[in-house]
Amino acid sequence: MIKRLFNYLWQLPFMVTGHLFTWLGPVISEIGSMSLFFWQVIKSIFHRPFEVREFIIQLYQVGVRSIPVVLLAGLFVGAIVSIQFHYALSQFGAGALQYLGGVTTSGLLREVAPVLVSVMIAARVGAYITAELATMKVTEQVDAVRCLGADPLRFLVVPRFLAVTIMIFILTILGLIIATAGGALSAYLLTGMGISKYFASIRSLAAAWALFNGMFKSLLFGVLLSTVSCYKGLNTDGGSEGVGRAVNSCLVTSAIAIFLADYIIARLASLTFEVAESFLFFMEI
Amino acid sequence: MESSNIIEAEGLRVRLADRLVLDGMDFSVKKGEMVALMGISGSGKSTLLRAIVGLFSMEAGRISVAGFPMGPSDRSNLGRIRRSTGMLFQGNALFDSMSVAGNIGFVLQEVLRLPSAEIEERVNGLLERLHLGPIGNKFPSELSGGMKKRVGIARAVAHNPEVVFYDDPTAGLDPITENVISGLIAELRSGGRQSGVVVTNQLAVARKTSDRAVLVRQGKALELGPVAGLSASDIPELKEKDPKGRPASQS
Amino acid sequence: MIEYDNVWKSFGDNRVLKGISLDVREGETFFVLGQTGAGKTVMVRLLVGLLHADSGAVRIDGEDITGFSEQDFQRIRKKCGMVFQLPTLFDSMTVFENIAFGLRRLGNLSEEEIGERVKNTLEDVELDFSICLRLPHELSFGEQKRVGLARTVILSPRYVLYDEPTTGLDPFTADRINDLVLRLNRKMGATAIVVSHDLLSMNKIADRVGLLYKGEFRFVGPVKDFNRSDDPVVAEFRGGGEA
Amino acid sequence: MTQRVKNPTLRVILVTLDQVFYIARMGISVRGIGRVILGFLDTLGGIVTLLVQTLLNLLRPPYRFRLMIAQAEVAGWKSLPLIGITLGFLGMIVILELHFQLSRLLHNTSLVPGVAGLLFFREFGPTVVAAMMAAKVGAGFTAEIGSMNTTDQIDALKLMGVSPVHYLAVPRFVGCMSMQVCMSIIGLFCCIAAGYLASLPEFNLQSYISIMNSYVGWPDFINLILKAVGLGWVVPIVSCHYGFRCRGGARGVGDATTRAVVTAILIIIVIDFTITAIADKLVVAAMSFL
Repeated sequence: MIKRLFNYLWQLPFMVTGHLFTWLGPVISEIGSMSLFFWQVIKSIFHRPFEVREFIIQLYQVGVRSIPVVLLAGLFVGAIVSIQFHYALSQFGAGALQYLGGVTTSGLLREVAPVLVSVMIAARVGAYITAELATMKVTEQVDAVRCLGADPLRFLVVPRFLAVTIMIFILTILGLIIATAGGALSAYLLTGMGISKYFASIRSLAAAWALFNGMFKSLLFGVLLSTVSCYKGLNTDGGSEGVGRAVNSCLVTSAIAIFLADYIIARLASLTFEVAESFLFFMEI
Repeated sequence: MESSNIIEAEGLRVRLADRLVLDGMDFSVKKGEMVALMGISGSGKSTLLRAIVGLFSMEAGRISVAGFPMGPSDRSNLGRIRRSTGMLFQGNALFDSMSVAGNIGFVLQEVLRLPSAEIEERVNGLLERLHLGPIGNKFPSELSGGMKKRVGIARAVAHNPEVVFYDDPTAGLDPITENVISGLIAELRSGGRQSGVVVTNQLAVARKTSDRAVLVRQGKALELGPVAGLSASDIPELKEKDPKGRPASQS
Repeated sequence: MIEYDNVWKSFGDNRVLKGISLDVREGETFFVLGQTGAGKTVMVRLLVGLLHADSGAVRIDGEDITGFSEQDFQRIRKKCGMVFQLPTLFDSMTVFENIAFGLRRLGNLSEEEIGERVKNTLEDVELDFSICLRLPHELSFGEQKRVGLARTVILSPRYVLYDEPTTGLDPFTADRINDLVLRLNRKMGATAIVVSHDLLSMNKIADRVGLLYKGEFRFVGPVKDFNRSDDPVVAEFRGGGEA
Repeated sequence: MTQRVKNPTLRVILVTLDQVFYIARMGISVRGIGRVILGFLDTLGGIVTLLVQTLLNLLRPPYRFRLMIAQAEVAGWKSLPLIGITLGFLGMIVILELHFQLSRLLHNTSLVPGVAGLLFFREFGPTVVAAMMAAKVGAGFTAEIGSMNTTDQIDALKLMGVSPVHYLAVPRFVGCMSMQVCMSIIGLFCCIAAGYLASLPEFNLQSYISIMNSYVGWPDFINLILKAVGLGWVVPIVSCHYGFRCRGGARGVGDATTRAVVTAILIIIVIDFTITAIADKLVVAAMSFL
């Protein structure tokens, strides 16, 4: 018995690395094929003719119909973030509380709004596009498009790709405004902090740099999200359960992609900020 | 209701998404008899089948299956009716997360809770009876169309119900497999004790599997009489006219 | 003129086509019969580049298309129209947009011309013009099938490929589809390959028949010979009785 | 009007815009808004009835432990990589952000792990884990039950005398609920560990842990468990609800899955808000009770 146990323990590291590679292998190959897909989509954007009709309909489907979802989610999350920061700042004593508005808005601006809106859009839009394209693939409509002389990339993917990227940018701004309002409202209702006091501290902290940072982040999420959802949609196999699986893996991949990209940008932002600060310091501004 | 009828439906009215699918339908099946329900798609034949086992609720009328009455308001006998009937769905409806043995033995294990030895014995008996061979631990996705259909039949008759319903058993099958399946259905009832209803619009299948045929048109039932004497001309909408004037179906 | 020359195709270890060779003559309606999953659909999909043969040659008008790229197939698809088993209409588009889809891709027609051709094609498939503004899910299955037919036929291709046109239809609607296929092929003078396991439509519209059995052609010849052939497999497929 | 416009692209834009407004107008009309509200109430009602049905069926024998464990494995083990990765990155992001905020605000970043710990325990642990579970596990349940629905398997279950709620919903409810609590705790540790990595140059392990301990206490841990349980029922119930009601065909399954995930995340956010808003009072009550 001991020998068997020892034998098992001896193999364990190899098994783990084996598992890691069997799990890592397909992931890397997927990232590769996704970036290839992304490059093909970018190339076919500039091919004549551009599908204006599909693009407008997708703008409506993707953007306009996601507004209620973004409003509802933004309002509540803004409130949650301001309550949590209130609790956290109260640990520092009363002095810090006056910065509640600034800290919450800045947190929302840089981090919470882009990520939240992107996760909501990933669920509401990304999964919808994957489901729609997967359904079309399973019911042979994608083959029909090719047989009728159109290129599926240009006809199906490009309109959706551009619609998602543009709409995520606009919806993030909308989400930000609603979240700030939610934060101010909950600060006023639950902790009795005056609205004007709440907004006073925003101007000093939420510099334009943070606004740019948040917007750039939402654009990047938009590109990531549309690539993943279109890729997963067109690469489906199997019948109706294939559609379900495609939607599932689209959500998972987009979630991981959003958080990974968010971390990279946060890391870059903190680096560049230090550089900018030392530069400003040097210039005595 | 005389006891000789295993299924008795009077003045049945079923409404689906505000369309009156069954309108005053009368339909009955005698003990040990096999009836073919024919009609073009959308005439209501599948709806009648599902109404009898309570998948669709009735607006009016009365049903009695295997002696258990059921009406629009009282569905108390639903459990008893379902235990004495078996259904083969058009798409087989096999549980793809379960093996073939798991599918066939599902009722025996989950509802009747029989000892596993007896379940295994009955499942293997059914596999042989339907010439399926030892595919007990295979999964539905690995089987061909014909084999899936036969596993569906095995599952429907596993708890040897008094009445078996076949919803378009030969849909989408090629002529050879269609023949095999109709043969199996005929062979299964040779015991005489089992009665049933076969929904189909293929004349050949009706001839091979049933004694009597009933035509369904706009939610009403029209008696067509014994299958033997039936020919294509009796069913206007199923008229399979052949340009060269030869009798339509060969078999 | 379509030629298959010793074509092989397999998915993993499932060998679907084992070196089939076949000539389809100009203006002819060739019927491919076989059990479900015997590789009939694969044969047809090779012609329009939805699938690629493992080995052997497939020639359309003498041009071998096995090595073709996606762009080359765009040219082939202009003269090879395909009608799918499922209606495969685009759910988000009206019937008019669906039918006009192929024409719009040609790019050189004005709105009026497209409207005119859609109107004529709708008459060909016995659908009246009022159906144009409705969405696919509002139509019956029979109507959807006919719109699918119209969408391919409007481009008046020289070769039309039908993938199980009558499967899943009750005999009445199937009969109307067979009539349409017969009349359209004659009207366009197109060469048609019909893939199906429906014996009735074979008797009605086929000039010549090929029975695909376990990846090889068990019988190729006119319908009359098929109905009289005493080959056991052919007999079994015909449902046993003498025609 | 659009016929007179000569430029083809412009005309296509106008025609499509007209079509889009037509679709939108249907939404904005009173009947449209009515339909949306009714739809919302119908969904809410459906979810609550399914929750009650599941709770009632929970106690009914036969208890299918084998199925519960199978579902727990799907909800727990299979979603571990997703939870680990997302929560890990989240931890690092929070530390970086707080470092940036506090350095500019209070000019002393010594308390960053403390505040981060508070946020991990009270907010990012349970809520983000619940959202990720909705994305991975919820979508999976809906897709699975949805495709069973389209192939009549649910009707087959009913005909064989087994209630779908009892055979499908109960094991998923138990498996997912229990796994959500475990995942919240595992996610929490991922956050803390990754946070430590991100704060390395400034803090060593010893100081990182001690500062975090000084701010985080037992009430925050209770808050975490409270939220995990409070949010735990949402994913299985909402996804089973949409799975049972899924329309036919591949499109039906796709639509049901996307709506299930969106509804689940929205409900998670709303419940999280209610718990957070009244958390202090709850925790104080819980503490006095212990």
